[in-house]
Amino acid sequence: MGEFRMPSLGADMETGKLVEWLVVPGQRVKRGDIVALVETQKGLFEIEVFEDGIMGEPLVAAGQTVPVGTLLARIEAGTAKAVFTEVRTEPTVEKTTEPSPVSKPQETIPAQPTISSERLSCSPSARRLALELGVDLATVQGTGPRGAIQRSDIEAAAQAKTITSPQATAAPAESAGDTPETRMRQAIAAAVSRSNREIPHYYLATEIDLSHPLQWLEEENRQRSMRERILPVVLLLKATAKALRDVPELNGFWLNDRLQVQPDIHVGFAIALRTGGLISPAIHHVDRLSLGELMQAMADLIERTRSGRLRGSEVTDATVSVTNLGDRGIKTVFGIIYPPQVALIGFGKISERPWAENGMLGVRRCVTATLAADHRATDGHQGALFLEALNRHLQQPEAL
Amino acid sequence: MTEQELLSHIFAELKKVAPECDPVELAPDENIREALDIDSFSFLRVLVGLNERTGVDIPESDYGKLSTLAAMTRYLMARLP
Amino acid sequence: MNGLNKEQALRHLRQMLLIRRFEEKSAELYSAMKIRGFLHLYIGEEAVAVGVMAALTPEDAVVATYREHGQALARGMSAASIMAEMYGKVEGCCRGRGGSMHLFDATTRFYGGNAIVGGGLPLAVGLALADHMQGRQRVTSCFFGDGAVAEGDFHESMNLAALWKLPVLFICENNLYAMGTALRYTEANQDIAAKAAGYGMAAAAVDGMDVQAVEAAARAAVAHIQAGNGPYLLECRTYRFRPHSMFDTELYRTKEEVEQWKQRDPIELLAGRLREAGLFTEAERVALEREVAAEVEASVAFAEAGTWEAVEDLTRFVTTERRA
Amino acid sequence: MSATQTTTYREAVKQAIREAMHRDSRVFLMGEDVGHYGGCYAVSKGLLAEFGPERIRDTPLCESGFVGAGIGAALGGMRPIVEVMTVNFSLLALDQIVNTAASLLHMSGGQFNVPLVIRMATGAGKQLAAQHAHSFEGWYAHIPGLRVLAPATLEDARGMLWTALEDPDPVLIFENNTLYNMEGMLAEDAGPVDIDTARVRRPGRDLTLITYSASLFKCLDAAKILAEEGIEAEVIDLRTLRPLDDATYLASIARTHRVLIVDEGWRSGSLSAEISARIMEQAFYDLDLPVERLCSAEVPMPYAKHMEEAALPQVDKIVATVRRMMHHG
Repeated sequence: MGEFRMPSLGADMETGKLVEWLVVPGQRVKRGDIVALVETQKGLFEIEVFEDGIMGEPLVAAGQTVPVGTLLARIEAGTAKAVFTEVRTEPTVEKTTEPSPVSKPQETIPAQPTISSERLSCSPSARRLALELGVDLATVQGTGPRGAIQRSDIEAAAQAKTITSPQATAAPAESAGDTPETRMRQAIAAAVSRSNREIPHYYLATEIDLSHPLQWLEEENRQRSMRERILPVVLLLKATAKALRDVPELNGFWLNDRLQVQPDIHVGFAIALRTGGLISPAIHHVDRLSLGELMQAMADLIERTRSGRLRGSEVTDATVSVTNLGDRGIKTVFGIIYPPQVALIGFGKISERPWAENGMLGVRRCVTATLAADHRATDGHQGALFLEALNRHLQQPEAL
Repeated sequence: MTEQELLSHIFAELKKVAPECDPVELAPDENIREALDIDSFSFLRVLVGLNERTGVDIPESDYGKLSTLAAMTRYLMARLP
Repeated sequence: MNGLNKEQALRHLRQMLLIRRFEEKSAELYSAMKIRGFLHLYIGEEAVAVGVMAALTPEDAVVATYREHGQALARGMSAASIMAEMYGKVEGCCRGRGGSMHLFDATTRFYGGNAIVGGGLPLAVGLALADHMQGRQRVTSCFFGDGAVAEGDFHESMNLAALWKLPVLFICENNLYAMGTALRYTEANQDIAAKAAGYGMAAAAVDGMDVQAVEAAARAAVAHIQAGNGPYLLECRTYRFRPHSMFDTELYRTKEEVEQWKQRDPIELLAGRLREAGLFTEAERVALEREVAAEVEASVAFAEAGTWEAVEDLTRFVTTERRA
Repeated sequence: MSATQTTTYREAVKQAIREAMHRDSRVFLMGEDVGHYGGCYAVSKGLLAEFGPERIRDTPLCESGFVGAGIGAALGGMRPIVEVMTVNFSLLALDQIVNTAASLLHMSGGQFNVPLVIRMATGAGKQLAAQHAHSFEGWYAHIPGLRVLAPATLEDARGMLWTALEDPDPVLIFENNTLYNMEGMLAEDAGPVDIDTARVRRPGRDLTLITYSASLFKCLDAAKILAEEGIEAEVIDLRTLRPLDDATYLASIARTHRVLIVDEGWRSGSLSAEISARIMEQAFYDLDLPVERLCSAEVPMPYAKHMEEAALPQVDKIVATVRRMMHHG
């Protein structure tokens, strides 16, 4: 067993602040890997390990300043299984974390979901639910405290399974060797196939002049600190929610051969995962959030989605979906509705375009908004009313 | 703060939003967002993180001036408190 | 003592003898492990319970201590139900839930069997308060030892009863020892009857070995109470011939002292008095002993034949069953 | 719907006493300063004039004596309401409550039940420090033979007393002293309520808050704040601390899968510990998170206001704990 200690990087270095852990307990490391960032009076250093093994639990939390030579973590020579028991114990260092003047206190890195064939960390309720829904726990990634599998994880896994099941005979059986990415791809494939097969889509598109709202936003952002600034997509999302209030038929589910309009507006926002695939977690009650709150909610959601810490309600609650591909330079989105929802709103890139108005030609910043809607639930007329309302709300950004 | 120190701050922030990438391999004039596939939310997070690490306030209208490593370093070095 | 009523005196003698023989048998059964828990014997103090009970009517109430076999028998509870209780049998007066220290009987208004020293006194005050508020002419008698006099409950209860002029007859059985500590080591003022004055309460001290004296004093006290004068403290100076409980080596008193008190055995005192008056023959004594022995043996047979309560009933009698 | 009127918790308790005194001549109120003084918390103010000194009975300062007398009076056929000024003082009567009132029925083999009601003020929040402000109701809830009630609402303050008086066994009613001034609407014909069941005071799907007495209102306030963040907390008012109505909170946990117990008592060996254990025993497979508890800090109650506030469960602590649980950060 090796020991990873606060290194002495110079004769005059007495202490170092552990700014950030770059590895998680249970992770395999090899000689020369960078495992932590340490700040000294000379600046920030990347710290490497000098042996191969498996990272033990952190004995010093990010944010703590400790003397040179302090044991920061053990490096186990054994198998991951042996370490797993150890990382399951609660780190006791959290309480002593002191705020750093340079960087905000880092969260103690939670042990990432570690899957062990010996003992899964799984809540009792999730364990029972998995049994009821026929979900194999070994295939589920936990998002709970210390990587524990929770009900939401089982629900998400079961949903993917349900979507797959109608074509279970045709689809290749899930093999144990599949990566989570493969399984997600399979789930997405099943969902969109079903959507395309069952939902008679109709599409409407419109160009919206964003000059005024963006001007207003720039003015607004000037008064906000960097952390509080709002991105244009937040305006689009809030306006969408308000327009859905005007045309509620697009906010609902097609179930049992009828439209069930939902009273609350929970917008599923498509988030691409860096490892591939996407998740559309719900932002709850978008119509009731202020722009600032919505910005915070989205930032929080994106971060948690990418770190795999979504809540169950967020995975299952969306009543309508929004896809924004503007970041990638796309002009127009033609979306696939996520069943049982009945509409998907797409936004492309915001760009300067020639714009004719009152017989004059000018250059305006525009976005193409599209609506993909389920023809069983609504007709083009309602869809058109929705896009009109969307434009109207965007032109009154101060009221958003 | 030396340029090297600033760079390590930038790398740390980029690694937070793109953990699977190695920002050290970025060319100085490569478009960061395109090279690392960073969306507007994540990019804003990088800028906020750099603001907190360096104390440099970056107005929204300047966001476009930080699109490459070289531009970013230049912009921040010039404004370090 | 003049005016000796033979019938009444023989009844006292029989009761005292029953208590004596019953408890002797209990000690034997305790050693044979038929009876367990704590067993506190009353032997030597029989005249107190018998004398006081003679002054009470069936409507009156009795509150006693953990040394209460004497009061229970004198009050008229059956020896069989008490023995069965000490055996832990369901036929016992409390279904085997109480044991030696907790004898209760609703039909004779016998309210325990209270094994917290002093704990029975407030209870007696409350029983008397209920009578007072409901306009009933009843007396609540409350037995306690000299040890209880040091407890706060003694003073609180004396004060409450006197303050509200409640019909309580407080009977202190002063046997000179609070368990194993002599009164002179526990009380600043060892004249217990005198303590009543502090509460403006009437009191008397009486020879607790003389059943006739106790009865006379108790009758006077009850008359005082029934006349609406409020409570009364009767100190009965007595002595326990046996150890405090079965597991007591009696380091705190001398054999000589015990022998001295045994010279004044309440049973022999009354029997001798009857013999001297020509009212009691040796043949009668033998007959009486035989009768009492038969009753004790019957109680043992009853207890032996008794049944154990079903364990399924364990949690009964924690709350009243007629609710819900 | 019947007509309602504005009233206070204090007035609701008083009206409950009045009604009981009128309905049953065996009922009387006894305790320190209940008569001429009008009650330490003014609950019995005016009752002496209405019912006289026999039935509104001032006692000397002798908790063991008058609680024991209450037991005796109950045995003697009365229906006493004994008021103990605060729960801390009830410790002077602990012997009578535990060794006699709670035990008599059992040790007499079912012969002598004790139909006694003991009311007492409990809880902190008025800077009454370490000998007047503790929450010992959880202790009493440990004792077989007692029924322990904690009315939080006006309906319960008004309605629990009569039902308690009809109970053949001893009932302890704990009135949190911070509630006496609480004002609200109460039906004019409000009457007896059950003393067996817990109530869902606010429905919610995400998490169950189990609480009682004054902490109920802190939980309801917290739930309101959490709702604005999209977290719907279900709030359970235990009402009866012994015997516990397990079914109500277990049903809630079966829906929410998460639970936080808020208890003004100390944590170690507490009522909250008992409830947590019961959840483990009976609802383990419903849980999606470990059961959490928010209790008073383990110090005798300090006098200084900021310290007292820090010692008690508060709305912000409840909100923060729930947030942490929901976001498992």
